[in-house]
Amino acid sequence: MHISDGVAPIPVAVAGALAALPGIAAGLKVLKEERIPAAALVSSVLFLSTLLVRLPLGPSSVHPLLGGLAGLLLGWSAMPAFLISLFLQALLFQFGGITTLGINTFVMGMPAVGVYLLFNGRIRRERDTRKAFCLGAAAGIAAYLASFVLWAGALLLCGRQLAAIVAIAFLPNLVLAAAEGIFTGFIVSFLARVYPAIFGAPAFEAEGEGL
Amino acid sequence: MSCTTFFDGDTFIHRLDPRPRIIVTLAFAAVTAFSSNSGVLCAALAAGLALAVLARIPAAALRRRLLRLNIFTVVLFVTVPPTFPGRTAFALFSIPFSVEGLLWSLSTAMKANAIVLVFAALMGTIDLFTLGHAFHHLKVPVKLTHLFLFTLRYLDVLHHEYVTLLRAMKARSFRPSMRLHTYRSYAWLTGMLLVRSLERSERILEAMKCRGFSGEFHVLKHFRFSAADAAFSAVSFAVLALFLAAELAGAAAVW
Amino acid sequence: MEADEILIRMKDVVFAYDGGRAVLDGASFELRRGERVGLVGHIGTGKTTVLHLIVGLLRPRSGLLEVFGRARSEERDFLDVRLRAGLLFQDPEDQLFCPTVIEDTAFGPLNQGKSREEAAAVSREVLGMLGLGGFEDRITHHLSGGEKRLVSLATVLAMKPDLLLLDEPVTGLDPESAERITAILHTLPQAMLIVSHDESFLRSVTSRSIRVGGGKLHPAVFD
Amino acid sequence: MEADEILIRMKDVVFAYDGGRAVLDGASFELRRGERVGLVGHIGTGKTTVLHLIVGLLRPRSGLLEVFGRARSEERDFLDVRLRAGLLFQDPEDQLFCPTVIEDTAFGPLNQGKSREEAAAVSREVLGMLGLGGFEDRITHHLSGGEKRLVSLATVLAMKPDLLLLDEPVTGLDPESAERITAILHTLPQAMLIVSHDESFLRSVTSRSIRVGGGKLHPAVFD
Repeated sequence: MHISDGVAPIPVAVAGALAALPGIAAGLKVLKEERIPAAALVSSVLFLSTLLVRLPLGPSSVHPLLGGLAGLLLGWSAMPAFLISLFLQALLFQFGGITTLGINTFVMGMPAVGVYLLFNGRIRRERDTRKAFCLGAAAGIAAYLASFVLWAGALLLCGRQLAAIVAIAFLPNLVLAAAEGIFTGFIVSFLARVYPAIFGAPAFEAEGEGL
Repeated sequence: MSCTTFFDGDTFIHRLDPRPRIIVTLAFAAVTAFSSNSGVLCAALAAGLALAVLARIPAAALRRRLLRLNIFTVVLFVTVPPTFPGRTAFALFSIPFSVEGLLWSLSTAMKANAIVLVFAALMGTIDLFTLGHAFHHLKVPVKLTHLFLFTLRYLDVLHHEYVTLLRAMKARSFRPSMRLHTYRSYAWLTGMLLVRSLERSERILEAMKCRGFSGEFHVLKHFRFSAADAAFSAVSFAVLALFLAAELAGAAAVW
Repeated sequence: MEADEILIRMKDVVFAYDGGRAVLDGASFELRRGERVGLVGHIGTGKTTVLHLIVGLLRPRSGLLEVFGRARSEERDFLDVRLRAGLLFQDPEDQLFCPTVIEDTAFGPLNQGKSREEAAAVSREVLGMLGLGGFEDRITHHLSGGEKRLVSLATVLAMKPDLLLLDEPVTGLDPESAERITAILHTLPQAMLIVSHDESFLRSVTSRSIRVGGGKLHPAVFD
Repeated sequence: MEADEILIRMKDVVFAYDGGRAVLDGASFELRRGERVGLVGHIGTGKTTVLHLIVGLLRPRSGLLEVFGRARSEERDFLDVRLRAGLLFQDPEDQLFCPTVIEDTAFGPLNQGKSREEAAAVSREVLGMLGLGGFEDRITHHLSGGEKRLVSLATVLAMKPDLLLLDEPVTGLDPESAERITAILHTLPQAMLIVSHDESFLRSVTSRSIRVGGGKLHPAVFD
């Protein structure tokens, strides 16, 4: 769910960057120096997983996006983490683009932060595997759908003529959201069982109340 | 396979200071994205191709990247012209394709390809760690630079862990199929890597503390802005100024 | 199956990692049903490589590889090998990825097409056999090094393999765990190919040894 | 400093990981200036724990810990210990976290308050001493296993420590790299505490060894 170079006219690209900037700044502000290695390693794994895991779906397979998981694990730091991973994707694999880096960071990062604000308190206390799965799945689906809405909105801002793409993408993305939810749910229930402290994004908050 | 490969080489582009290369890439992307003039777009595409050739980017790698990008372009050509208002160029299965829509798709495709070419030629030829250092010298916030450098530093280490675990799964007859078992197995694999990476990050922090870490990061690498860099920057900005002038002057003469 | 059926036949196998020089350069050996063979040699000589070649995690550049009586060269040839040959990795951390012990032991059987109940039953049986009864719901990640090694072995045995490929099964273990594993290996009926640099362990468990060195495989003589 | 100054004194130290049983349970030993002591014991007995206690990465439940002649118990007591005691981690990947070799070796000296020039100079000096001249701008994660271990050692030596704490410095290395590190250790003047399970290596480098087992530290006798 990226917007490529060339599609976004300059005003939209600039608006996207400006929209992403406060979130990125907030994410960096709450990230303490000594937590940088932890944030970096977690985002490395997320990056690798979105790149390498192919979830079989019908005759094809899909890559997970892991926005919801990024939010649960990284909190506000998901914004700079997505900025970096989208930059790497653009540089190494031509997914997304350089002029659209701001928009894409906003599209992927803000839902992650939203999920963090909505679910983090609950996930930290959740020890029941089944409920952890449901919370994870809800977080995964919510972030996925929110990213889809933001993506569609950004695309329509780029030009009305892109509405057909949004229309075509709508149904498949509902299915993809479900796959994303199941995958995220399993990861979250794994973590809740094996290493619940990981949802301390406490790790990535400043002392006291993050923001 | 390494996740942090780049287009290594020893052309004059590789020898340029990374900082002007980054700035020129960004400026080029901005100007190209702004352009709608057919002449400018053709020139931009030509410039991108020329730089890619000068940087000796392997043809196979370049083809792969352009192919990936242009799958999206094909989607544009199929979806945009039928819904774009304007004169009908032709009809396919009685769906009218508008001239304006085709031209818009074409110009978008040209912009995207030109930007990708320049991006690959100027920035794809910088080792990623050097790129991180260059960001530091371009005043990118220190925490962001170090987040970037740490992410890169452990990408291959974690990739190796991923491949090893997946291989062990394969040795136990794991074959992906559309079952919950597959989703669950991949999820556990990812979960395991997350747990281990967090534990590793704690050991890294311990190692940092043992060497007296007190919250400050240092960057030791420095670059020299040479005469060649000045020449490259001057020529690049002159060309971009020309693009802008042509765009502003000939805005009416689109296609 | 015949008693002296040849389970593994390697002939003039050449293998090199990408861009590196040949690790194996004309390696040949055979392993028959019921045999227990040690694989010795210095670090980096290709002992682990031999095990990975047998189950097709690596592919030879040239040479013949027959496993379970059939030549194997492509991925699909090895699918069936992996159902019947159990590979124990050197580092349990490379092998264990499920939340709990029973989920890890059931992973192989589930891949073999067993139902959840069957997979759970065979897991319990193997865990009991290894003295790990009661470990079913333990979080694998929190086990000690020795326990992880035993669980790794259980995940392999749960697939009821005809052939065991063991990579340093007792290295780094405390003597108690090492003895326990040695005793268990003595009771298992499978043919085994065991990589180890612990000669007294190999002498106790295997009937002969092969030395890997200079890209070749030779009968080994212990001092 | 006196010649027989006691660098480390541990007395009746008890340590347990959160919620686990005691790893060390009344452990005592001393290490004097100029001594080179080996630390042996099976996996999971607490060898690494001893090293981590000394630099304060872990804290004892009870008992006395004196390092460099002063009792240490709180985080700020250990800041000074860490600047003077060089801990070599078991996995070089954990220790080499900077992009390039020289940034890694200069990290410690910079934190000690040296200027960039001084830090670069001492880095170059140490790299040269370890035969790593010309490695300054190499990307650390592209190095071979042996080179990574050597660079890890360089990052520790660049801080000019009075005491070296080495965790399995030659494990997993090819014989050549292991010999190179052994030779280097012979030339270093510092007192050392070396965890290893390689007895011949320890015999060559250290003057005596301590065995960790049952939560205690005993003089070790090799067979």
